[in-house]
Amino acid sequence: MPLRRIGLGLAASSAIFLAGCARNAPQDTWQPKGENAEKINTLQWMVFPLAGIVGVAVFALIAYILWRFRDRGQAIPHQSHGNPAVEITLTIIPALILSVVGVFTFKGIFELAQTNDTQMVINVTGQQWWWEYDYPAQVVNGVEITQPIITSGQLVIPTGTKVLLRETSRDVIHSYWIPALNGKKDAVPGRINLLRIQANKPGIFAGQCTEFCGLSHANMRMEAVALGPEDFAAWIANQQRNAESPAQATLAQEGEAVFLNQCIRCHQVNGLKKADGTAAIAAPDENVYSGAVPNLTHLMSRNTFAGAKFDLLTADCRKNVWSASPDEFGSAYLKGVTSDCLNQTNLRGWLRNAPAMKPMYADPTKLAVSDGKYRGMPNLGLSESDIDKLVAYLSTLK
Amino acid sequence: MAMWLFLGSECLLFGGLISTYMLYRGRITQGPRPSQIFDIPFTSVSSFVLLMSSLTMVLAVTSAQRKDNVRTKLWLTITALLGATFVGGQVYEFTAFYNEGLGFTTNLFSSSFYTLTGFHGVHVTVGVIMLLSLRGIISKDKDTGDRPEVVELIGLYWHFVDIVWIIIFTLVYLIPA
Amino acid sequence: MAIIERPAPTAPILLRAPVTPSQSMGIVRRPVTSTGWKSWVFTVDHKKIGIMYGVFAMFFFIVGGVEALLIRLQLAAPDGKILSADLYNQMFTMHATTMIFLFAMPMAAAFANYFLPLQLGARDVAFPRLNALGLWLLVAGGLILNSSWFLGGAADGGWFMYSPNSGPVFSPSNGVDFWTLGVQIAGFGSLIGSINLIVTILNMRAPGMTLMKMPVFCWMILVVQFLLVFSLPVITVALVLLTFQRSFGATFFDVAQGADPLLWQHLFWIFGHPEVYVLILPAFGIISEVLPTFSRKPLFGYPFVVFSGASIGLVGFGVWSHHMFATGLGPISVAAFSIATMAIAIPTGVKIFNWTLTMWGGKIWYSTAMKFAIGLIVLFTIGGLSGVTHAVAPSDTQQTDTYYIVAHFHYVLFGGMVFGLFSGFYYWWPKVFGKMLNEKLGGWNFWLMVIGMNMTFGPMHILGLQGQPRRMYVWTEARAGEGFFNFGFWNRVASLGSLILAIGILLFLINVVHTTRKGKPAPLDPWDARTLEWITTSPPKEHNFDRIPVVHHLDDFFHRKYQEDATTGTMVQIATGEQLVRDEEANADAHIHLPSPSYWPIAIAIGVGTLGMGVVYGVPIMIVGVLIILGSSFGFVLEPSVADDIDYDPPMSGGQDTKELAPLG
Amino acid sequence: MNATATDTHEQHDSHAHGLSDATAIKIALILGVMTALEVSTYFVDFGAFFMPVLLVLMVVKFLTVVSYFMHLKFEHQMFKLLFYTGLGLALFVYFVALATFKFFS
Repeated sequence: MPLRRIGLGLAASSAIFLAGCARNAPQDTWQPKGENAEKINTLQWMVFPLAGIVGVAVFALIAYILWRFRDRGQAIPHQSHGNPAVEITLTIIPALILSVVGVFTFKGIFELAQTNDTQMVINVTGQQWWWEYDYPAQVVNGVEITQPIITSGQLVIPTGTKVLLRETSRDVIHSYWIPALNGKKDAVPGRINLLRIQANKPGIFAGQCTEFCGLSHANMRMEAVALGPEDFAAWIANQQRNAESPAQATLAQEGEAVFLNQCIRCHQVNGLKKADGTAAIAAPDENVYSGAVPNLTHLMSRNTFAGAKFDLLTADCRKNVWSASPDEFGSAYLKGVTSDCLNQTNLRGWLRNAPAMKPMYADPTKLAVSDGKYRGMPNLGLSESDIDKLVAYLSTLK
Repeated sequence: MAMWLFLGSECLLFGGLISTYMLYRGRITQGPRPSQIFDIPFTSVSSFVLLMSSLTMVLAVTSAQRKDNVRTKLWLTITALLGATFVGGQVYEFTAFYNEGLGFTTNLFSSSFYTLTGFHGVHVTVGVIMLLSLRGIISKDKDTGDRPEVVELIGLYWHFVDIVWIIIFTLVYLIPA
Repeated sequence: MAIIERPAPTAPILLRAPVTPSQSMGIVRRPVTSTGWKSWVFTVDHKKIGIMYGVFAMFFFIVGGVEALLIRLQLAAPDGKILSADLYNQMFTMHATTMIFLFAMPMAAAFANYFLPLQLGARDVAFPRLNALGLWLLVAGGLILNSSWFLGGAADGGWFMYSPNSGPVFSPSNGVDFWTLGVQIAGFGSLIGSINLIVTILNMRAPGMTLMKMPVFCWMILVVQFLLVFSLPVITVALVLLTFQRSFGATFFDVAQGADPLLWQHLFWIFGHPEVYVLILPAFGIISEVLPTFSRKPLFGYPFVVFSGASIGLVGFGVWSHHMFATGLGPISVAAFSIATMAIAIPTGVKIFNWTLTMWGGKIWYSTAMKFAIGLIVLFTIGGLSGVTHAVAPSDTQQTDTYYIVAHFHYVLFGGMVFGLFSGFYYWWPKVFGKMLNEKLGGWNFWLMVIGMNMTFGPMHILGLQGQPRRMYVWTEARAGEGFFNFGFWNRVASLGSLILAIGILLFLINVVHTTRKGKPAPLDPWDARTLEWITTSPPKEHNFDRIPVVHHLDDFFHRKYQEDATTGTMVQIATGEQLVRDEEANADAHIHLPSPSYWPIAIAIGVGTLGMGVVYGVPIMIVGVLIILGSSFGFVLEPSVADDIDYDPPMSGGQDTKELAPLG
Repeated sequence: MNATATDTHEQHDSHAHGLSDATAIKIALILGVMTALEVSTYFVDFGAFFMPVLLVLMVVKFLTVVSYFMHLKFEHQMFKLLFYTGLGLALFVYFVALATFKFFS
């Protein structure tokens, strides 16, 4: 029995250490890719081995006792009630260890809370069950953002830049977590919480909402994408562009009509005009409880949709992006979703019946509690030909 | 002993309600503000009534300790009446506030105000019921036995309700949001 | 009243009935049945109440266990299809709620009710009818909580029920209503029970038993009851706010009105963290009895164990915000709570060292109870150490809400609490039922539980550090990673482990059935035990002790059996436990009076349950509930209290210790 | 509170130096005056002293009722421990909780 215990203990602790070496684990907490996560990692590397060593020592002692003092027919032992000196020693030793840990923790907490040298600000808003990113007008590394950029699902940041996320929520509490860049911070409605991230090299980093936020909590994902300075400038330039109408007499143009008929009620596409030439403005606040839905102007510049749950890219194309080396990553990502890479199954399935793909409160018969508003995309009952047209239109939103 | 423990526990209950109120009292998006509706002279009178009921309760306890059934019953009745007056005042006050547009669901201030004072009111009401029941028991039963102690226990509860009001009166009514 | 006849009233009668002496409200006689279901439903005997707590808790242990198995089945493979998202959310909410409120707390209450008076050398608890009331309120709460499964869906907000996700819009079914009411009512039951137990411990110890000669189990129960008395009102406030919000339209968590969702979190965790110690300390108490018994040595450093228990309790009120490190409290709060959290590791460490050193120099008997106790030390240590890793707040922001936390608290609660309780089952089964649980089956039971438990929860450390978040009804290949540490393999291991664990627990149930049907009668002192509960028959007579023991030592029973040989310094047996019990029987007290059964506790509980259902189903039902409560409270108060001149309690210095003044708490 | 050995003993004590009716009335008068003083803050401007005066009066009234009317002052240590633990914990946890909401700044 004792040997087994030690074995287990060792296995567990070594397993914990080895966790740092996992391959292609997108949410591994031991593979920091930026300054903040590295600071946390340093603390982890202090406290985990320490805990492991203490654990092994305690288990070794227990194992020895269990073997040494088993009943071998010895007499009933002396009824000793303890030894204060031993007690006090055994109180002070852990207290000392912990106070050392405490000092480093203290330092770490305040270092990680530092925001005064921030170089870029992004507003991050959670709602059931996706993230919206809003880039206020500012100058980042010499690149000017002239009008606010609104995007969703994938957060794009420049490398080597201290980015401050100002988090809040439009409905329940969510939590923003990109393990490679920093620990998590809750997005609390009515509050603005600050989280600083920084990425050393270009790449894509996975994350997931980590505060239970209702029905589709498991389907609320996100990614952070870090681009080098030039690629980031290119991305900014593209995002500030309005969408252009598709060419006349194409399937995509018919798709635009379907979009204006259906999707515009909630989804905004910047630059989209109604048939009479006036700007088409979405009114998500009238139809959706949280009052916001993803802006689709540059849908195909992102490679996931619906809370980053579904890929817009086919498996092969996705792999090309995710496994690109830091040098090649920027160009791979900026390609966006090309027609040969578009994951038709996901996008069509979603347009056909969204609630079947992702659980949402989007049943039109059960809206009484939420002021008659949806909490997710309902089944629009589109015909297959409408779906064909819409896919063609959406593919133009680069 | 059980009563003291219970009261210790009640400290955390009212502490929570008072904290909720303190946190939320200024958060008014619609409806009247406290300063517009509080009638301090009126509430002062009912606070005074409740304070004096503590005195009559003490007198009931000492009478009971002297095994003076007549006085005990008298003071218990008066205490219960004073308590009922207080509750009546509170009902009047709630009605007045409601008529001035401060419903339970109006805003955070109103929800936490009614919950806090309502909880206190329920405590007073329970106290009144206990006092009257005790008075009834004394009338029907001649044996005095450990009656002083029962009176004293209910007295402890009664005083506790009073001290909670001392805090509520100051923090809720006198110190403006 | 079974064995002992009601005493002839002797003066002075205290609080005598105002009506006829044998009836309350002029209509109902006190029940006197001593057999059949009535003897259980109306009982005020702490032992019967304890057993009922145990049966209730065991039932819900199985319910919660089945919920856990469904969860593991769902997560065994990516994109599980066994449960829908909605059902999964209900499942994990109810798994936690059931295990905490309907298994762990009642099971601890079962042990406390049954053994506290026996270890203290008392004939019953201080307020026997309140004791019954506590039990029935808990049953009412449990029924309301679980009735939601059949009435439109259970609560789906997690056991932490964070606002605003628990609000009427985001959780439209009645599940959360049933949840708040059920927890509230069960909470009232616990509050009443804890006041009762504190008074019992402080007032009803056998002559000579000073607080520092009291068994550690009693000490830990005392600390737990204090934690409950002072933390339950806080959750009461939170639940009241939520109920008012959901049922009466209050605005407490309405962010549009300016409400702060963190208010709920503070109130919840001010309760919730002491609650963690409420769950674990009874198990600490149990193994602090088991380890000395089977090491044949007193507990090492008794005062240190006691004071560390008390300080865990006290500091436990100052660390609640470590559940909220990621909520944006600001660095100062985070730092303060981080340090306080590390501080609480110190007394916990002291306990582990003391248990370990209790075995040092002992003569260890590897009974099943002892194996579970050792299992607790080892598994709890793993859980404790992983706890230290997230006392480091920055590190916690990577780990919180991942499976690493799930692993941590299951090592603490399953490896700690459940193993402690099982240790208690095997240790005290002969005391309660007079039959020995089969040791061979017990061995299988233990090893399967150890293997199953480590296979289930061990891999969760890895899963969490690999970034698998909690409370997700599916996990996905896209985030699973590759190689040795990918989610797939370890999730399968965990699910397989949960099956092994379930088989282990099934073996316990089989053992119980087997023992009940074919078990051999237990000797009076099967373990050569140390404390007072063994100085009476097994199962104990209704009045517990024939003669109230007079205590001279810590572990008095042991010292009545053994004396130190002055020359050799070894312990020499001078009497067997059997002889001591027979000796007590021969010198039984005359005129032992016990409290009579009562209808009113269960009647009040029914009233409270009705009131609770009324909150969901409308005011008329509430009124019925209030009327039942009022009526039965009067019945309760006015009941002819046979119990008042009792001597079922050993006065510390003479006098009437334990009359009930029920309506006053 | 049930008659424990200790508190039957204490009760004799509290009879001895407990509260006579006259003292009780005097204390009630003092409490009444303090209440009047509190209410007067509503009519008279106390300036900077407003808050401290009210808070001090509140605490004094609270302790007076607890110590004398509830005669905790004359009770057994254990009772004081039970009640003041509850009170102290309540103050501690709620002050800290409100502090995290930046209530005091």
